[in-house]
Amino acid sequence: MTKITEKATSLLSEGTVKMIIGYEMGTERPRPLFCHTAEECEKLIMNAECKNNLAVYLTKKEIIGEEKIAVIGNYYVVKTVIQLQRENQINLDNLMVMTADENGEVITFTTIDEMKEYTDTHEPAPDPKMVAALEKIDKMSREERWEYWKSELSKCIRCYACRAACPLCYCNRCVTEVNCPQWIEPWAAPLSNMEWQINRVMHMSGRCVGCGECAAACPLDLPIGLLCKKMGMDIKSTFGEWKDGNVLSTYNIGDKENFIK
Amino acid sequence: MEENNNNFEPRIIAFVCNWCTYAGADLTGTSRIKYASNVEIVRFPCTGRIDFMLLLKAFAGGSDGIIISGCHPSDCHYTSGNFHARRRWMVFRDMLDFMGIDIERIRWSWVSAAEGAKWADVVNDTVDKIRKMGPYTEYKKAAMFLEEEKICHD
Amino acid sequence: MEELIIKSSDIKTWLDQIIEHTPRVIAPVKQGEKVEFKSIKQSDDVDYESQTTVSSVKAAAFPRTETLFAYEKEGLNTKLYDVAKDNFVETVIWRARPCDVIGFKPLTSIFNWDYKDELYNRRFEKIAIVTFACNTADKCCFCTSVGGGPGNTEGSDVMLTVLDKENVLVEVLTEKGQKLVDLAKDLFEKAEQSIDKEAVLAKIPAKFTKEQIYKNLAKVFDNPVWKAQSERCLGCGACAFVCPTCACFDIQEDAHGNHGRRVRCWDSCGFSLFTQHTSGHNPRPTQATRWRQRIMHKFSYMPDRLNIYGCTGCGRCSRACPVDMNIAEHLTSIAESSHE
Amino acid sequence: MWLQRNWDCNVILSKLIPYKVSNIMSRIGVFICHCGENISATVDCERVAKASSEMEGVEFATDYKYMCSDPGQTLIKTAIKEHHLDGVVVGSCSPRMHEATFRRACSEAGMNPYLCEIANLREHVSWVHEKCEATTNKAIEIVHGLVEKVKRNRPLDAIEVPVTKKALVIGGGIAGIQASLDIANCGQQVILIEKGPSIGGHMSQLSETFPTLDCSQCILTPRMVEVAQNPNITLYTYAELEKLEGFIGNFKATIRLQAKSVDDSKCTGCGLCTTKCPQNNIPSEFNEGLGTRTAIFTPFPQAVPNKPVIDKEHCKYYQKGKCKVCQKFCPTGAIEYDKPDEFITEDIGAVVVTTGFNVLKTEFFPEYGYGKYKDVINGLQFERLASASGPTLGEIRRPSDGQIPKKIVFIACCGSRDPAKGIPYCSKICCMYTAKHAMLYQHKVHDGDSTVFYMDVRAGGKNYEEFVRRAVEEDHVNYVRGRVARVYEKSGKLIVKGVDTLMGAKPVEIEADMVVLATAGVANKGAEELAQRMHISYDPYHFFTEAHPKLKPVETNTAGIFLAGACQAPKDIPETVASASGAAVKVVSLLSRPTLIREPLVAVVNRCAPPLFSTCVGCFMCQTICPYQAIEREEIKDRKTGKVLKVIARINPGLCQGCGTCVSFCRSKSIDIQGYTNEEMYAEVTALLNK
Repeated sequence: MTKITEKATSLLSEGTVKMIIGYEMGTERPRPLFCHTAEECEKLIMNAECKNNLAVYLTKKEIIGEEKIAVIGNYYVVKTVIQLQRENQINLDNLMVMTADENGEVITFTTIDEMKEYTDTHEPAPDPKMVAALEKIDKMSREERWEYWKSELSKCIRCYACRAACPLCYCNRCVTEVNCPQWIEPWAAPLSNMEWQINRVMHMSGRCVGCGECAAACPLDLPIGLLCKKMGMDIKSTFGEWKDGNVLSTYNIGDKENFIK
Repeated sequence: MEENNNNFEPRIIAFVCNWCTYAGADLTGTSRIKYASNVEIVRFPCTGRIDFMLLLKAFAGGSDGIIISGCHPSDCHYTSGNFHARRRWMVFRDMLDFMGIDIERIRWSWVSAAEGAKWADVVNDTVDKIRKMGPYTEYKKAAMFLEEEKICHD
Repeated sequence: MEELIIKSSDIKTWLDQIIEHTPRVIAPVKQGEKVEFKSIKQSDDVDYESQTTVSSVKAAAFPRTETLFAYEKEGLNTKLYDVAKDNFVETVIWRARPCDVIGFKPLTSIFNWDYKDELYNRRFEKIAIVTFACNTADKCCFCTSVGGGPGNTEGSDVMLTVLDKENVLVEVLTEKGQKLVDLAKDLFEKAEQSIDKEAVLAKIPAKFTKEQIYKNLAKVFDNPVWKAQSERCLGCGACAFVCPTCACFDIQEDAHGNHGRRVRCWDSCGFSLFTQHTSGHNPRPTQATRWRQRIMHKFSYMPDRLNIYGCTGCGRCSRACPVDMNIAEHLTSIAESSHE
Repeated sequence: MWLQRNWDCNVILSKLIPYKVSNIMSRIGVFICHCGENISATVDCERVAKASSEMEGVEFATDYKYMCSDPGQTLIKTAIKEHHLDGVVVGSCSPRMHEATFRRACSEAGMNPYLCEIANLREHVSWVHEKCEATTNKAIEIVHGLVEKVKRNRPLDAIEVPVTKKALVIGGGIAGIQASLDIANCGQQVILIEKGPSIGGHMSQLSETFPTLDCSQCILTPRMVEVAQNPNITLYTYAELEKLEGFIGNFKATIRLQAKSVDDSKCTGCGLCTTKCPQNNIPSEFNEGLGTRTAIFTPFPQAVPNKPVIDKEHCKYYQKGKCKVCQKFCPTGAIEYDKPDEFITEDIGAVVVTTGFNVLKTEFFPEYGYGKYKDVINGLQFERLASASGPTLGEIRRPSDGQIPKKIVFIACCGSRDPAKGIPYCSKICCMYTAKHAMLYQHKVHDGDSTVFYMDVRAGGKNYEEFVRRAVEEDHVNYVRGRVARVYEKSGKLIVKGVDTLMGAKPVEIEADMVVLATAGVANKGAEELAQRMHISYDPYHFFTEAHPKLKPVETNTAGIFLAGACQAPKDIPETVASASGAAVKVVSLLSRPTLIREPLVAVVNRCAPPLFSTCVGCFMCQTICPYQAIEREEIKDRKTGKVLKVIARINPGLCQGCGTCVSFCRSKSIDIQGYTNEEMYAEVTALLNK
């Protein structure tokens, strides 16, 4: 019995929590698992391939119910919980947050500060593929960038998997669903696809935890993760480290304004 | 509809706040300072109210350039609307630039209620610049997608 | 109709001919990691490696976004424009899979059920399909469980089966197919009488039968199985949008001052907004009910109303799902269940 | 044609359908004003009216020479009634000019005033462009944009807010006293709170006042008594504002009543305790450290209320636990040591902030030896020396040895107008009080010799310049234009080294007996925290900022909070009193209304049917964006069980000023702002581009 299973089994059988959200092995790769009984905990795993950001379920009332639950997630789940708590979306009294280290030892967090300390000290290295892709785009001329994004995003079928997989896209009504006025045309078309991504990224600015689930969820493998990544880098270089998670609702009198003439 | 580049007259939408730039543009009028007529002004209560999507809608609708102007820093009628707007534009500009949308076509400015002459300069400058850049067709073209329907997924 | 043999080395020449004589040829094209149907201009663009594309080929007849009509105001009068249906072009779909092609059957049924959808029909009648039988299959494939198979010719105009490194079996199934073959007659020769293509096809054991599912679904409408299965579902539309038989659409207005058009675009029953009423009431309030709708629609309502099943076993939804909602796995559990 | 080419549509279904939308959807009236010739000289107004009449939804369009004239307004009113208009666009001068006029006209014709929009065809078109077709086209496009906007405008009702008829005045200096009396004399209730044990402020410390040289206390103390006796004024001394919540007309103030250790109701103010207190060597704040006081004390004899308090920091009992001498001697048993601070909350309709200023203290001027040499003092200390109630009973004597200084130097602009010291502004009052000090000195020390070092003499004010001239000409004060570089002590004398710039920067050295520094007026300590507590803005020097430096000099950006006196910037007494009366009028006019009527141009969080209730998800990230703290949490509860179903944002319409920053920030577009809604602005922008 792995340590995760052990821990989960005891939590459930002792009645500490009603449900545990973790990972199990799926068809080709790990996928989310919801354990309601101790037996189901047998399937729990945790390894580097466990990518889904399980925090996406924490804002779904119909899934988590009213009672205490636990989540055994990866680094980004912990980081997302911090942000969700800032945004008043979760009740930490009813939520146990856990992760596991490379040896399978379960780490349980009891306070946000502990989570912050963990996320501050365990940040995964940036994906070299992504860095290379960004460098490639940086070298393009503006016209080339436009063509690149237009052709990439033209493929988008607007399935909104990027939105659904993002734990911070928890709005009851997404801006794409507003039709008075129709901010973003709801049909798949080059421009409306681009506008949708611009909106998505603007809404994530300063909040994004960088889990990359938007890109991973995309059935067409569109490079939308680059948009979030680039935005994150820009914000970091302009406003400093990810601290308060609300860059756009605060300001600094000394913000640079060299573009305002 | 085909624009002739030689005598191309850009269309520019100006998004301005009510208290500084709108009043500044009024002053341009009362001072009878002439400026290019290519610009049309939309009045907002504050620069903080200007939704970034409206800019994109202006481009999609056929605007070749955009002016955004409000109160100078610390002069905001609402204390901090322009500070929030400024920060929003910083992120937005970087995003647009990364996606290859031409941010050179967006002119950001602070024009106070006393700067009637500056308003005329801002408009004339922008019109000159956009006139040189030519019509912003690539964005408008992306808004037309029927050609895409003829093929399957590209 | 006729069984022919073509050398694999000649296939390119044939496709070149088809491209030359057809305004639009759609084929799988590799883009990055993924393969998608695209309109091609040269035969080299085709990808022959992949098992399937991410999206089905339904967009050829049912585009993700299409105009229904347009209008323009002149003074106080309004002009209405119809879509130029005569401009729909002859299309060849190249290297479709049997599970793609068979998807047009339920689609056609849906678009001709109570209303004959002219846009779909006019587009579909221009399409000829060259199918490649499957020599391999992946973990998500389950065509055999829903009445299809790796060599199923249903719906195809021509079916190609790679027999060995050199020879490819060509089954000419329709007149449209014959016309395509006629574009390069010299490349084909008559096949011997006894070619057993089954031998080279992928072996996909059936996990259940669609009839079993149909039978069991009648008993499980209020069963907790839906909640259990859908728990990890995120409610995106990926499964529906890549599905060869999903036909739900939304109708939208693209208004621009004095002119505009009405637009039809894909929609998905997985979205919570899909059934949301203006009053705020939603008859399918949870993801469980939406997931149930998806399965019920394909395996219960469609057989009831259209006498056809809404699943071809292509497994695209399972591959596209961000949280690995493997439909075959869920269907198997329904088939095996004895929810009395 | 264009559609055909771009959208691949080629069959015209029906050639032309006569289909006049305006009768079905909207009935907009467009009125184009010629403004005499101001507009019509460059814009073809007739063509604008004609083009407008063809716009979708426009029922009626016309042009007229002067729309704002009586017949012009009648034309609008008649058209509204005759054509049953449900929206009006007036193409005229700037809305800043006549929006109110035209909205009133519409309202008089029975239409909601907020269904009227102004197209600015004068300031933004005719006055800034040449006469040509493009100019008229621009006018048409602007009208079109507003027609599309006005179609989506919703009728709005002015917001009515109840008013609590009570004012809070913070600070009991002359500004607070004046404001309180003015408000109270208009029949409104006032709560006056003062941080110290007595009201009176800096003015009570002053000796004589410029330019009349009348005794400060003589004119002030009757006012102080008036405050104490006015039945409409509740005075709390030793009290501070702890918290201010709410909004105009409806504030809730929490006031901390610091324990005085003396029961006011029992104390008769006999003063016996102050004579018995063994701790009698505490530097007196009232005398700016030049005299002493006891631990139980009244700051000065005419204090209001004239009842002592115990300074706990210096009281032997509080510090060491032994003494209780005052309690022993108190004839009425008024001493109560164990009473804690008390908190009271008051409902308030308006607030006047009159927290005053201070002068820079010692450490700031090492070059002048302030703090090092006892005889280098500041202006306020000189006031105490010159005051009849002061430590020297009005005789000018050196703090060091009590000698009468024969040579005295006044240095103006100590800190003020000195960006290097961080104070670029002019403290305004120093020129006048320095002249007064020199004059007072000359009056009291007839054989004395006084010198004033100055940068400029700023004596703008009624009789001010004459006053300074008198000091120079009649009292022979020696004015030297130049800065002082150093002051140092040498054999019992203070050597003042400066230059006389009017004599070609000639070095000047004076052996003075005493040096008085006119140190800069600065904001009170704690001004910043107080401003934050009240959500009013302040400048880099922590002076509170007015809503408009000229036209709203006593208002703050937070409605219902007003400013008076030197908390805004250094001010002299007449100016302070004027601003206090000004603020009082603002308060009275606010409190005299039964309810407040506000423009309904405020932000609103949407509400919808359950189970959603609102599309707001309650992330509350908008809270930090609101400059007015107008965004509150609202709990939506189950009607039967009271269980909280959802927490959403609510915008307090009393606090919201309508900037709309939250509107464009809200990710789910759950906030909208009335009068500039998303739908309206979107329609206007897209309509400008789509003819």
